[in-house]
Amino acid sequence: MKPQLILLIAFGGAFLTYIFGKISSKLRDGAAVAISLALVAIFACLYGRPLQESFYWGFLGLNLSLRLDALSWFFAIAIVSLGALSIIFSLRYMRDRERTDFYYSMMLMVNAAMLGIVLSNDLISFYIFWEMMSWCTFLLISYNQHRALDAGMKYIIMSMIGSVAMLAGILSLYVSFDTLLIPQIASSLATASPGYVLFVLVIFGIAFGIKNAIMPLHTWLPDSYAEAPSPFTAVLSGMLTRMGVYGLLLITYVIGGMIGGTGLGSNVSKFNYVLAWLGALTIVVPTFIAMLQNDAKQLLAWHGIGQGGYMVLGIGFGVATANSLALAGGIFHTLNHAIYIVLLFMSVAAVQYRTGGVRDLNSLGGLVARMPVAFVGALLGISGLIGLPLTNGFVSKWMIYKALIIEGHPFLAFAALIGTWGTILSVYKFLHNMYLGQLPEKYKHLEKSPFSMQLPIAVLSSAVVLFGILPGIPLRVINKICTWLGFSSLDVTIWGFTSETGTLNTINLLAAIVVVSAVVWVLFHRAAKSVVVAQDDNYAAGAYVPRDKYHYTAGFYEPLFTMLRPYLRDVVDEFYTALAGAVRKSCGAVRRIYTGDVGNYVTYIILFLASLILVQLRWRPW
Amino acid sequence: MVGRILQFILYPLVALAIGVFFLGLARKITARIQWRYGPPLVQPVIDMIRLFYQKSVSHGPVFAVGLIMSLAGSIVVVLFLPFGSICPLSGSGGLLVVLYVMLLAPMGIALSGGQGANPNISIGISRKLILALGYEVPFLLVLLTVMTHYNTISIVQVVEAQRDIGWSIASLPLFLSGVSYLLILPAMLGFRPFDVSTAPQEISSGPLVEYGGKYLLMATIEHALLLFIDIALFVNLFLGGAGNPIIFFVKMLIVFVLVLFIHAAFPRLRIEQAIRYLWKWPTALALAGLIIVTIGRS
Amino acid sequence: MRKIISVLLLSIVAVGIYLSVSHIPFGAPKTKVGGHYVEQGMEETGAANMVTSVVVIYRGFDTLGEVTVLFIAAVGLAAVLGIAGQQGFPREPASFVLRNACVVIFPLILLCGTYIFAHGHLTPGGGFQGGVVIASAFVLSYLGGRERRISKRLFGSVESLAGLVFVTTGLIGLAVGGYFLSRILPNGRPYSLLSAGIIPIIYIAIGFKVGSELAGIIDNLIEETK
Amino acid sequence: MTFLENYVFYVGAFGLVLIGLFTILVKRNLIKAIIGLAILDTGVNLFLISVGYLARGTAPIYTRAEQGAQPMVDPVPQALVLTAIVIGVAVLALALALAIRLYRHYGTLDLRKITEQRW
Amino acid sequence: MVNPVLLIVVPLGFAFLIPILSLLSKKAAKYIPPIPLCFNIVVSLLLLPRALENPVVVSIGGWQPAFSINLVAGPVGILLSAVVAFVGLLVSIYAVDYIREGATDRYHMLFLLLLTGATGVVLTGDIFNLFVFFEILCISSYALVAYAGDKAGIESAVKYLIQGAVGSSLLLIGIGLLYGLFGTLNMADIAKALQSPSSLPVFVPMALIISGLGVEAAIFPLNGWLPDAHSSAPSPVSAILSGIAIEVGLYAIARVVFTIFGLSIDSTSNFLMFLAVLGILTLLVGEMCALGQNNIKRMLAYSSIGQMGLILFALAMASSYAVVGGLFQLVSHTLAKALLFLTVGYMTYRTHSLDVSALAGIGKRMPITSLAFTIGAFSLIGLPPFAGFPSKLLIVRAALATKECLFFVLIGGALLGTVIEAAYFFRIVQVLYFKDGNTNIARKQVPAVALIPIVIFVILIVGIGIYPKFITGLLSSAAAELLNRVDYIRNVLG
Repeated sequence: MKPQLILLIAFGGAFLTYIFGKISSKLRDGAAVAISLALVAIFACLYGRPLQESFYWGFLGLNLSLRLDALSWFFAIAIVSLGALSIIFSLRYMRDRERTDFYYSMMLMVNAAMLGIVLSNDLISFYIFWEMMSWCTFLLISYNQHRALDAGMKYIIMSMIGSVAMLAGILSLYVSFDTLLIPQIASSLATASPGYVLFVLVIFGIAFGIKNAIMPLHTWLPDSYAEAPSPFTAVLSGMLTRMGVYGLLLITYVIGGMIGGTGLGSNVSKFNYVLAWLGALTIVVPTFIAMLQNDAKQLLAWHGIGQGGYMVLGIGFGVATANSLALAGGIFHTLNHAIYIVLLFMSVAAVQYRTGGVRDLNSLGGLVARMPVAFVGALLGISGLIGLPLTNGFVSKWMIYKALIIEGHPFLAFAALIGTWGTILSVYKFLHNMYLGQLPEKYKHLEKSPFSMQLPIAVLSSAVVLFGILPGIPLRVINKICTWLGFSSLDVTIWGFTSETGTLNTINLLAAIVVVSAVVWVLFHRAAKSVVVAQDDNYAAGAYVPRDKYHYTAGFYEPLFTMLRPYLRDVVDEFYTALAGAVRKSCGAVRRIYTGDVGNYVTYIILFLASLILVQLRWRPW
Repeated sequence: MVGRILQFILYPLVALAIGVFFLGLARKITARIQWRYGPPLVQPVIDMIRLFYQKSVSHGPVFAVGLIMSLAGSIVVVLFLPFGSICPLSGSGGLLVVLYVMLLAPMGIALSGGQGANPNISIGISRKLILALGYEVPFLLVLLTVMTHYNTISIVQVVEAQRDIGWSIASLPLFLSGVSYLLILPAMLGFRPFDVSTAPQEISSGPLVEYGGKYLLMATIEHALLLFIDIALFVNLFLGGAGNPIIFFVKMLIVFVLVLFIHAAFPRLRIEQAIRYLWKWPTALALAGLIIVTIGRS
Repeated sequence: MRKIISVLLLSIVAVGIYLSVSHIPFGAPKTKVGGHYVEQGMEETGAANMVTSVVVIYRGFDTLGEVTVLFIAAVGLAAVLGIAGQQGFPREPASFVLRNACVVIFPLILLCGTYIFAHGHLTPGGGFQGGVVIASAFVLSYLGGRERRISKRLFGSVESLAGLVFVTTGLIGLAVGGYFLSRILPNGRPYSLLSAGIIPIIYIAIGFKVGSELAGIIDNLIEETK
Repeated sequence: MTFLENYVFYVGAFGLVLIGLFTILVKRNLIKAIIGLAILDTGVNLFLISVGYLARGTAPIYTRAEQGAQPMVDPVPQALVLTAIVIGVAVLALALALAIRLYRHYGTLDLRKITEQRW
Repeated sequence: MVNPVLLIVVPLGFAFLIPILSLLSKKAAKYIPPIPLCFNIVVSLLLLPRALENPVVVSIGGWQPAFSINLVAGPVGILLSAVVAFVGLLVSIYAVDYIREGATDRYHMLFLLLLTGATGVVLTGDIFNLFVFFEILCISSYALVAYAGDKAGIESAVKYLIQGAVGSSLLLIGIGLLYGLFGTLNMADIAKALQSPSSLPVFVPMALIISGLGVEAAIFPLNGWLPDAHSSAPSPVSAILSGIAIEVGLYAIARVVFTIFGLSIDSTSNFLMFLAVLGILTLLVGEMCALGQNNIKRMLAYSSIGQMGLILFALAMASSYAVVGGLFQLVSHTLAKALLFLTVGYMTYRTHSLDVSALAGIGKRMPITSLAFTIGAFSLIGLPPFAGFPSKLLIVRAALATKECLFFVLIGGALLGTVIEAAYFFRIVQVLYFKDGNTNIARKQVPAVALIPIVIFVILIVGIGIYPKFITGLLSSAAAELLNRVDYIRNVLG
């Protein structure tokens, strides 16, 4: 299987789907699912088989080449799996919407572009796929119209800023080293001056930081997540945003020579410390802002930013201190985050689908009775998000915390941990307001979510638990990635780690929890029977509770907000908005040059001529 | 092997016994401080047995699952804590795991309560979670101080280290942390002045309002275990743990009585007041400790 | 304000130009190309009027462009003014003397114009000059109160045909001599009317073209301002 | 004074050029601006002719009469000027036609008021 | 016998032929322009192999190079004339249906003459001849801008005309000065005689010529006419003006600067630096004006200013990479901008409004047109896999390769401009597809005749974007020719 063939399937599939869509919608759905599943199968078969190939005969004299190694396989399998699941999820979700052909082909296109990104072996094809991903994403975000348009604009402008920075960085590397093949750059960069290395790091840091929504560059994310069609939000949050992480890992690889060899260049280390601190900032602030949100997708979106912080923290810190545990934690968290955030967005989407697009937390409630599968998905999702033991999020967070503590950076650890508590508060609100509490009258007769939605939710739910119990499965691959990046190998077992300063054993934990739960359950079962009563038949201390609706869920954390609200403004976003306003205003001012009076225009011409002559006459600079 | 299994079975029971004893003790001592006679020490046990056989009302599966999750979580946490020399789950992740497993209890109660669909529960849970956020800030700082100071995440290793160099609380940074821990302990245990989330007169005991029979029983057990956990953690981290369970128990008792004095002496705080308090002095102390430790390390 | 700025800017430009122009000595022989034409032109082209030989032969391509520019102006003017077809329009008749004088003079001017462009290679003058003179005849006739308008069709065709003649002559040159506008006809005897190769042909074509175009332009403007 | 003697043509030519430019810059009436263009053109043409001038030269036309010692002036600028004149005419014709149309649309030829197309 | 002169003469002949033919049939005129343009494409392609080896130099009339006008059909000339013919062909096919009102035969004549002028400019080797062809180009565009006869068109044409006339007078003065100084009009001959461009007597004509040509090439302070003219003209004319006319002006500047005045990056004169700064200034001004513009054609016009700035910047860097990039950008801009104007032509025709907001929802009514617009816009922004990407890539790379701080700053400005450009183009794409708009507009596709050129443009943009090698070979020899002054002189003068 050649890598270019995979890309051909992926991109060709996208086009084909569009064409099929013109013929019949059934055919299109089938094709979309088949192609995405075929990609999953292909990558599953390719496990552990490294590939490398030049696939293009020279793009402006640059050889474009592809490769498949541990890192790219890891990301690729996640991309195709999540892509396939969200396509399956879309089958019902997108039915009866308009422009579905466009939607499906763009979904496949985005997946293909992401595959391209992780498979590319040189920076220029990386950039090409990166840009394709950006504009496809833009189109998909804008799909929902209305408010989505502003979200899309915000996304694309920031994304463009990132990509022009990246373009400058890439070409600067090319000019310096006369190659764009990543391995060759990696070997060349070891000899570069520290200042140049820092420049490269910063410029790529900006590009990937925007994509990964690191704190001062995050403002595009909440609106985009919230406004994009939900199955795409899943892809966007799960993998697309995390292409930033992939990028950071790529930089890590490129500077890997310095890590393994003579020790870290001080600039590299400093940069990564900054990155780690930014990651910590990214964990804390958005998590607290998330508590303020009343829109389910906005809330999750802010968590998307916050969780990105963990990855950046892990990777940045891991590189800064050459600590493979933190690095592996960061990488692992990427995968875990992808799984549970997709799960969460899907459960929101399932609710949206049945309630007709409602995602305002204050108007939902009690849906556990109507949509149990979605509830279980959401429950496991938030467990993963919090990092409750036996879910996947726990393991990766544990790795990062441990590395931070053992390396002696308790403040970073504190930021990460306090982020977790913020997470608990906000995701509980999410779960409670959506699935628990009282079921509003109008939702009394909702149907269960359809099978094509339950299936992805079930798959992802089991993945959350599976990786929580047996973290060794992905960790082996991640360990391979770490060694490929030039880090020392970890002592990974199927159930966790062993180490001097603290071991993790998920099997013990599992055993303990299962046994204990069983005991408790038996105890519970042996006790006197209980009577199931109607939900609203409850004790209100004599107060009158209106039967039809009482949304006591509105303003869930009001006491906290009255304290915190002044501090939880998104200052950065306000700043950017002001900046955009200023740019707009100055553009308007510049336009006034064109006064419409031809006399002025002729004056400009003569002025130009006269100033040319005058300058040459007076200073003779030319 | 048999010993280990015995540990697994007996230790939680012991912990439960201590917890229940503390519950009774709390009511007794509080009453005495307030010039009342108070219920007998075994009153909680009697209540629990009664609850076991009492009929109850359920609001759906999650109502039960949440509680089971909560209780199981608490028991597992107990297994992580060294009790004297007993520590069944010593090598399974250390303090970091404890931190997270401790989350199961409030999460479970919250889940179960959420299913209850009673406004009082919602208000109670909201307060409980906010309060948790309040005390977690100093609590995390304290734990981080300890872990950084001893450069380990294993509680057993912390205890062992103290055996060599003396109690943690004797050294300056950890003294600050210890004091901070003590200051937030009532909040962690849900004792007055931090019992606004379960205020019986105001919101009908908040999350517990819909519980009856076995549900209330489990909530009670969970609370009892919480008493054990939080105090045992303090003893382990700051008072050098103990070589044998008896001494350990004595240490716990002393700490608990200290907490009770605070409990009995202060009126209930509003939630904002509570948070403001928690984020002021305990946090400042814990932060100071952490800074000192970090500086000392580097 | 505007005036002051203009004066300021223009004086800078003036200074600049002065500095450049002062390196171009006035009235001194300096142009190698021009010198070459003056010395060799007679032999090479067979035309007595060097300007003509430069205009038509050496820089014939410019002339083609020039003719095109005029053509564009005529077409563009019509397009801009949006004149669809011709229609007669009543005019106040001129006085008897004026009208009849025009009738008499009109053919004479035409003849003069024809003379000028036909002798372009021998005497001062040429296609453009002759064409303008011809156009002036039409102006005169309009001024003289002529009611009839020129035929747009006819004039348009003349324009086109004349242009085509120029192009075709050049292309024949290309086919025969290998160069566009190469001398396909012999130079002939100097100073005679039928000499100087293709110059007379082209100049006649230009004469017709310029005459008809300018007449057309004037006609259009008259119609527009009526 | 020698400059003026030597360069009087240039001075005149560029004088016209500058006057033309000044007119375009300053005058607000479209017709005046077009007049400015015409003056500008004239100036440029005059300059081109002056470039080709040869002291005491004659027209570059051979005649059957014997050529004296008089040199001929450069024929090239004359050819250029011929072209330039025609181009100038074309531009002027078009400009006037446009002015007519513009007046119909706006009812004015004041360039300050004809600023609908701007920004 | 394939001769470059045919490229100019044949379209001219056909233009002259149109009045006669339209006597026979009123409809004949609109089918005429494609014929000579097809012919031109064929001739260009036939000339290409020879031109790649050595520029084809032919003289008019068969005289020595310096003594007559000669055409130099080097790779640049052939490339540009092919582009002119090709784009002209597609636009003329488009115009068959689009131009319905008024005296259509005049439109087609003027159109053909405009292209002739453009071809002449790129092929000629004589500076006065360049002026003449420039005038052909300009005067026919004045007339074409005013063709529709509406208020906006006439007003713009008047302004365009006045500025253009001033510009060409300046150009003519410059040419006169050069003739006075060097006694010749042949570019190679002047170049041979010219030593240093920075001495004032030579600098002044250069300033004059650059100012004069700059008006046509829309360099920043000289481009007051452009937004008006390009937005008011009929759409096919806008396409040609934006896609060809200003590019040709820029080519002329490059030719003058590189060949005649011999500026190069290593010469003592750093006038090129100034041009580079000017380019970026043009770019930023153009893009900034386009942002927040509500008239879509005006927005496209401002975007053309921006793109011209980028090309000027690239050319002014004068390294071979940079010039390749500049020429590439020129080609891709031509394709994309022509495409955009063509698509916008029918969109605005259907909506009866030039307002961006009026285009809302047109993606549903005219799907193919909207898709084509989107692709054109993406190409202009420089997104892969469209033609604008490799060109932008080359330019950025060339700028970074200079290793000069000034160019780093400038390319930063250029990239900033790209972001602004992205902002407004993406906004339009959103309006097209994702805004609910007027449902009264008929769901009617563009007529097939007009769709053909649109589709061909799209195919080319994507094709070149994916396989830039298609033209890079030609571009690099074109760049070499443009930069190598000595070879040029030798080739022309023998």
